[in-house]
Amino acid sequence: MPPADAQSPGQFLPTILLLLPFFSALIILLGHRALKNASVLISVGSSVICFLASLALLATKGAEGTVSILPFIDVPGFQAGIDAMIDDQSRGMMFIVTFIGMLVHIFSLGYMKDDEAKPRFFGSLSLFMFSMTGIVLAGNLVMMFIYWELVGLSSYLLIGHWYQKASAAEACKKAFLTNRIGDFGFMIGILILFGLNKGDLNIDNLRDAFVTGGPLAEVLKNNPGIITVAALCLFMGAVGKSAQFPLHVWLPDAMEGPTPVSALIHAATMVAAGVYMLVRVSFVIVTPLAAETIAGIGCFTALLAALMATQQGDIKRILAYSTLSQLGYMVMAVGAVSMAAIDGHAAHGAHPGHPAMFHLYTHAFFKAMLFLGSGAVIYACHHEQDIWKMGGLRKHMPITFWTFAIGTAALMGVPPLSGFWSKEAVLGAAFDSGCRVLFIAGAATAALTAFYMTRLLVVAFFGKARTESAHHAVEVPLVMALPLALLAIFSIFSAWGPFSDFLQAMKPEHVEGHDTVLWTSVAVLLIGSISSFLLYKGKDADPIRIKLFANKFYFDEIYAVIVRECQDRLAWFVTGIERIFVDGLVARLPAAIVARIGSATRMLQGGHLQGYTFLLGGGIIAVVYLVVFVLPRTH
Amino acid sequence: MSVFTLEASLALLGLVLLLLEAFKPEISRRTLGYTAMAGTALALVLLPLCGTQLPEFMQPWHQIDTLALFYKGFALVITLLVLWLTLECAPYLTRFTLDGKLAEMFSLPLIVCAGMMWMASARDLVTIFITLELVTISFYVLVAFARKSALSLEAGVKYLILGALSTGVLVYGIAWIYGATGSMNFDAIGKALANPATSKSAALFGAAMLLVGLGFKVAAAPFHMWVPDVYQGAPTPVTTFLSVGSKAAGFVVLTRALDAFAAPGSIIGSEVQSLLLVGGSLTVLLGSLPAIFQTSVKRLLAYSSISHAGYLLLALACGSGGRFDIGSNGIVAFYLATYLPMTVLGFLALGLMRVNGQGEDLGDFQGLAKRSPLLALVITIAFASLAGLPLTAGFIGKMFVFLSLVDHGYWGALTCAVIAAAAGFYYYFRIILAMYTTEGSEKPALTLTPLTKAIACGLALVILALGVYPRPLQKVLTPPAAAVVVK
Amino acid sequence: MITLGHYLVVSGMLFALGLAGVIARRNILIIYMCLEMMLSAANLALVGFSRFHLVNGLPDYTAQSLVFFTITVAAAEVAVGLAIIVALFRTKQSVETEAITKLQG
Amino acid sequence: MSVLEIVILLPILAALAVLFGAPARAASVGATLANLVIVLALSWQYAAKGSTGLAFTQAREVLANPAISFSVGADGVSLILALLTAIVMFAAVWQIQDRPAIFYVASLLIGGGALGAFLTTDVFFIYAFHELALIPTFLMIALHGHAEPIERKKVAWKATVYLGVGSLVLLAGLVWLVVEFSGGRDLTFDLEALRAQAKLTPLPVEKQGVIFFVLLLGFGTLVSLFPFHSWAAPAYATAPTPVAMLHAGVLKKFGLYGLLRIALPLLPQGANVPWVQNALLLMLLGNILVMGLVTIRASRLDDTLANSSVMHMGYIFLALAAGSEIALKGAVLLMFAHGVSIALLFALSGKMRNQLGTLEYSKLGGLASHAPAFTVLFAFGAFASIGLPGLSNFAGEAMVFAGSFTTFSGTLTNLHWTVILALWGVVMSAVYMLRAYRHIFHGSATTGLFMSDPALPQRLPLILMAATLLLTGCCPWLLLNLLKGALAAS
Amino acid sequence: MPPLLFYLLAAITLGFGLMVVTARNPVSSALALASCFVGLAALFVSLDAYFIGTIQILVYAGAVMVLFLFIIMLLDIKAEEGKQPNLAAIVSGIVVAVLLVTQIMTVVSHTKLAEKSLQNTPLALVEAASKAEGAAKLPTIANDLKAGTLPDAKLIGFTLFNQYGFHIQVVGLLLLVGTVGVVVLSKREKTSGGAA
Repeated sequence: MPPADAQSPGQFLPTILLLLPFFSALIILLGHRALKNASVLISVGSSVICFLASLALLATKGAEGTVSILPFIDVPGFQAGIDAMIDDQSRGMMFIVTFIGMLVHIFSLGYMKDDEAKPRFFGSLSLFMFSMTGIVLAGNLVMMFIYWELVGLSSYLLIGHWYQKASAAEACKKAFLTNRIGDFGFMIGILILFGLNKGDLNIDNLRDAFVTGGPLAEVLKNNPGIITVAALCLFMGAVGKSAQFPLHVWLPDAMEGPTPVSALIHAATMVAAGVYMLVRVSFVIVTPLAAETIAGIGCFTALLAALMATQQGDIKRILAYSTLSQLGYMVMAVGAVSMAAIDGHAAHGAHPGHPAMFHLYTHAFFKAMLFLGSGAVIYACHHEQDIWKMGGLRKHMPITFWTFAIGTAALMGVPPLSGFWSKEAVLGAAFDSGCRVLFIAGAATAALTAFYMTRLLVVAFFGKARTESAHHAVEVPLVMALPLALLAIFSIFSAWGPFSDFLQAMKPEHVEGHDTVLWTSVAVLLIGSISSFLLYKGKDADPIRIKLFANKFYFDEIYAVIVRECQDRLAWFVTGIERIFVDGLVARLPAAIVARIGSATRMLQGGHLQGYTFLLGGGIIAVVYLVVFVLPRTH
Repeated sequence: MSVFTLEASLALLGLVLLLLEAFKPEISRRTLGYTAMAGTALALVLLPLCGTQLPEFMQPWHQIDTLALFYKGFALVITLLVLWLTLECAPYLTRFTLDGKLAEMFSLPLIVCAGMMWMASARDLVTIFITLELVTISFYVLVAFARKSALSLEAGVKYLILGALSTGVLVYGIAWIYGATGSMNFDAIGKALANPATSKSAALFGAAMLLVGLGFKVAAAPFHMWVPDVYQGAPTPVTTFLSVGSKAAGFVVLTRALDAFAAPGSIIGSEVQSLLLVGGSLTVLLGSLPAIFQTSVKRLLAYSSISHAGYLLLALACGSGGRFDIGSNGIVAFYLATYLPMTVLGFLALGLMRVNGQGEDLGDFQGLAKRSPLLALVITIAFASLAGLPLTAGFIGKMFVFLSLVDHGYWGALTCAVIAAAAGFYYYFRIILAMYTTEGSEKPALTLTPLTKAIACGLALVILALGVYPRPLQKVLTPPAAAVVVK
Repeated sequence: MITLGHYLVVSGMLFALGLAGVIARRNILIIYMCLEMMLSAANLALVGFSRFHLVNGLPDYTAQSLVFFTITVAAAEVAVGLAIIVALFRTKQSVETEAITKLQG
Repeated sequence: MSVLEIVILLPILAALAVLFGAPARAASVGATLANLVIVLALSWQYAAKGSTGLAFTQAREVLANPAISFSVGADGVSLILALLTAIVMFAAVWQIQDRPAIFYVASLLIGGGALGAFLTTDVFFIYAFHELALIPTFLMIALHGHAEPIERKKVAWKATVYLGVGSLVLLAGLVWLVVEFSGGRDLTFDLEALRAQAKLTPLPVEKQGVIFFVLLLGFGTLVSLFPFHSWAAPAYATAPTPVAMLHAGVLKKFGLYGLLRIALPLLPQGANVPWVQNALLLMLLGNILVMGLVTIRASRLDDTLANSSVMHMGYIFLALAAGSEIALKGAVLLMFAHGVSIALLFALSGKMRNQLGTLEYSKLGGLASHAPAFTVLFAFGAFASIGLPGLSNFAGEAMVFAGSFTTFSGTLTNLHWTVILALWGVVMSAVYMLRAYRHIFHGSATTGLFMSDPALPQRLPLILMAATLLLTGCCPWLLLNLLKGALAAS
Repeated sequence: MPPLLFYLLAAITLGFGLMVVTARNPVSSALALASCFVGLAALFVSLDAYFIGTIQILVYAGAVMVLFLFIIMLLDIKAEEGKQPNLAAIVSGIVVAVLLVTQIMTVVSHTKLAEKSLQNTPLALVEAASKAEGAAKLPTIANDLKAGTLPDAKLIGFTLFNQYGFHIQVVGLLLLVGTVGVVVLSKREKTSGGAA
């Protein structure tokens, strides 16, 4: 652990950031029926304070170190305290989380105005804020895992906010379970590191153990295979949380939750936590196999999700698949950077900047905004989510339209919006990795992104209203419009020099000679958006129908079969075995034997005197035989 | 006053009671019963005060050591309880006896008691034979005493034939032991058996026959088959007496015989120990397993009695080489002391059921907790103790046995004991369960006199006290250190 | 030459004979007689041993005392036994073992 | 008189008082509340003083050779379990409603037995007190269980025979231990003396393995170690609520406690003998994987809870197999956590059964709308039991897993593979718990079954347990502070 | 004693013994038993146990067997005619007996002691008298011994009353118990009237 010198960031701010939302959540969740609307106030208030605190934290720029806040587990050989690791990475992420969190809180004031269970909603939001803060600040992997699970819980609660709806109830369950599968790997990874590093899971110390010839460097030399396994296991956690293939299925379903939730959790922050974690522990990804796998999975997810997004009709789902695709991008960037580092092309790790983190950062603003914008649309259209039942919203909802358009442009990577810079950084990393496939697939994804986003914009906002509800749509109130506007501003400027410097955005220092990348990205943007615009302009129904894409490559169906055929069949089979054989062999058989012997011995007691005398006589013979003729020989 | 006088007086009191009954038939059975009880109680009080010095002529065949004194006290206690039980059961018993009289049921136990007390002191085979026969013949009479009951009579005949058969075997064994060792006295037998010149096969044959004879008395398998039939058929107080008194007497004799046969250095020691081990293992199993399906509680208690005899045999099989100061003889004594209150309580319940016009089957026990909560509680304690649940007396006894077996590494026997104890859980708990079920609670409530309640509670308390704080009894039974050295 | 062994074998055979009778017969009276035979066989063994276990050149009379007691006890036993058998006969009109099989199981 | 003796005797005396006609509820609640306060105070004192060894000791001789004495004493492990007992017993007694006095008596006896087992330091009494709880458990299941009379009697018999046989095997093992460890001297049952002897002259490793295995079978049966588990699920599903709470929550921990307190210190190498360890690993995988799958199949809440309780024991056995200090401390935490969470869940399912008359998933749904407070409480229990951080179980599970990986140095041994498979069990437990939660609370209440939140006084014990879960979940160091000197590798 | 006599007596004893077991009529059995006891008494006498031999005849052959016969007559028990003999019981009886005899013979053959015969272990009456210990101290017995005769009854009496005085009293008690038992068990009830 670095010495706590004058540069130490102090304990006050992290403590506020962590505990305020925690107590806010606790108070609201336990007492929301007594508190009623006061709970909304508590929650929003705490989010505002947190935002201010994170701003103050940004001001401590340059200070690094881990401060411990509270003990958690402290036994010989295993210390894991509640701590806060403060560096550029966490400060920047902290800002994103609290800023978008605050905006979503404010937006929700409007969006959830009429919901009966508003207090519960805000309580869960606070819980989420707490856990997300925790992930960002966590200085050791145990704590990271703890908050990791807790964001899972808050996501579960928020997706299942309208639990009366069967689809919501199923979706929240699915989200939690899929994440659990990822966490299964995450935990194994942590355990392997725990064992290899003699019980020290502090992230700083782990890095030192790799870099400065600690025990892990030793293992890496002798047994690189296990490091690969560790890296991939940690990655599995990210696969779950960041919804990478093959665990991506939960994220689209998670759109069952209220739209602000989708914006905050399932677009901007929580799903990005996987990437954040990967970058945090990227020093573990030091074997080619691990790096290639990560990059490959990310790339595959990006492409796959983009393909699916092209054929969706639900506005939130399109955005969800887009999020998937962008997350794939980020993951690919992590892998690509590591690949490059292993080959010695580029600087390793998160310092001073990382393309994945940079994309995460920009993406958070515009994707949050897109979701909030879609929320505004849905709100305005009386909870209509099908883009084919909208249309012409441009006129009814100008603010929404413009902000949405800015977001779309940022997402597509229109220069000089923030998305352009970060996407270029990612493609650059892919290019640098030396793997052509990554780069080509990345470019293809970019084209598809442009394609489906244009499609969304064209179908929903242009043309004329296709239904009554779209026709009567009106602009949203100020409390909802304000966050949109703020986010739009960030979507444009956040990648720009001084601004991103202040926000510590992890912007990678540009490597020279990326003309290829630059031109490619502009070219695919044009190809995608123009083809889409031409194709969808003025259409009332989808002109192309690709069932495979529309049905998401049948992943849900395949998984359903797997669950049914494997897990349920296995459970049925095992239960049968357990009932019949285990219980039978251990309990029923001995019982039956004893019972049989019992009734057999009862036959000796037949009540016939002659039988008894015979037994007695036989007994005498037996005893004499035993005592006189057998035992003396044995002794 | 010497202990011997006490015993003689007890027998004399029995005779006096007989005479009273014969010549003063108008005397009520209560008077008779209470007189007998008073006499026994008095003897019990006087026992610790008596001197233990013996005249010289008695010393070859009589001894008064700790064990003897303990068993004398034991005999007095069980006799007292049996006498009281007889009074309790009198209303029911008199329906089956000659002219509704019970006088002999009060006087014979006194004589049996004297016999058992003498037996406890016996140190030669002649004395053992005589006292054993005194007890046995008295029991022939007592078992068949309810002669208007076909079952009692049947039990009497079975006991008679098998008992006489075992007597024959016993005498034959005595003959061979005498032939091999040239003496009837245990000390001399022990000395002769320590001499390698003694004929081993003759000694073994004699010991085998003798042990068969004694095994019959204590209900060791495979000589146990009379027990369920006889216990079931005999009047309940007599069954109690048989189950506790006669068994204890058998074990005293066995203890004394084994002290001679299996003393360290004996040429037949290891064979005898092995026989006990095999017999004990067989006995616990043959006592427990058939009991699983018993629906007659009285018969079940008989099987239980067999099973407990098995544990006692296993304790004896561990011999004198154990690690406990109390010694295997002490363990047997301890076990019997714990066995007394629980068995008596069990039979008391049966007796009370009969007196209140109910049967002895499992079904009759249903709902007892409603009909008589106190009785149900004490019986629960008694059966828990029989099953060997900790914090009851029964557990301490069993633990001693288990400890000895493990100490000697007798794993096979330990396995049998564990299986038997497990089966025991089943059949004792079955009765407990029956008592607390709601079915059958509509039957008339049982009436208990205050004395009955007091004695039942007292016995239950003894069970608990011995289970929680057995140290005093252990102290009593631990032979003085000097005696251990002499061994 | 007649040895102690001869006597012991005779006693053993008589004992076994008695035992066989006890097992094989179902008339309780005869069973009882066989039992007496077994006791007598035991007595024969005792007397035999006592004759050959000389104490100061005389037979060992402690063993013979036991024989005396055995005979006495046997007499008492017979008395009680016969009384029980008579009582049984009175209720069952039979002295066969088949009459007493009610207690079982 | 040691204060621990008061703690042990209080519930037993209260049970007797109720039996002889004292006002049942007042006496029981009073006694258990007093106990809770005392145990809390003792734990506080113990932690505050930073004590490590046994505290509050007192011995009374019961037998001389074998030396047995009624000796009480508590270290961190026993205090944590006593705390668990006190909490669950209080909750169990409090939540009894409109039931005959026998419910109070049984609860007090089971609780008192557990307290006795945890707070005595003589092997004899540790064993004895556990058995004390057997009869009330048996009778309560057989007489007041939630099933047809024939069915519930069957269940009671099965449990009793299993437990009986298990405790006999255990007795044999304990006796063996006592005989082996008394050296050439008088036998003693005093745990401290035995430990001293074990340190002085350890047994040969192979023999340790054999004895450990016998003890494992004995204790294991009491803890429903696979494949000796089939008594547990039906028994818990059938048992009356307070009995299920106390048995699954508290009494079952006795076997683990015994292994922790008796088997491991006396036979430090026992669990490491390869065949013993492999057997244990196989059995505990049976607990986790087989029972996990069986739990997934369950179609009633009580079945789910009962089977899950069997499954969760696997993790604690894992700690025993690992044997490292971290894992063992984690096991203690997990015992506490599981005890509270399963007791809470059984209490809730009992209330549901009372109000709705059924626990079949197919007939339930949407309860969250009618009974929000109830739902929150249930969520506490359910999420605790699937190891969600912030609730009690997580820290324990994490420590168990971590403790099993302290020996990891690059190659995965059987132990490590087992851990990995056990981690999959964590996923499975999420599957069945969320399935249960989904069926009962989510969705819409279209089936016409209606349930309301319990009245506030009735909620009190439930809130107490939920708060305990939260508090110890967020601050596991509260409990770990008690364990400072305990379970260190010898 | 000539071996022939021994064999004759043994044959009488065992032969009548066999008859006891096999006779169908209880009366025959009882009579055979009496005869068997007479043979046995003779064997006793051949072992220098005159007193025992005498009471064997007096008590057993005389009193006990008469009691048996009396009861048989009283109860009017018929022979087991018409009834199928229990074959299994008979076979098992024979098997047990044969095995037991085999065992006893093996044991006897293994016992050194059994090789003693009346010839090689004669009584040493005169020496016993000269040692003048125990019973031989008494003048009457000593005189008999010196005269070369065995004062059998006297010696038994001496042993009994010197050593087993207590036992004799116990046996007396036992006989009393027997008597009481007989009364209790076979007395007719007053209500039903009549004598037994």
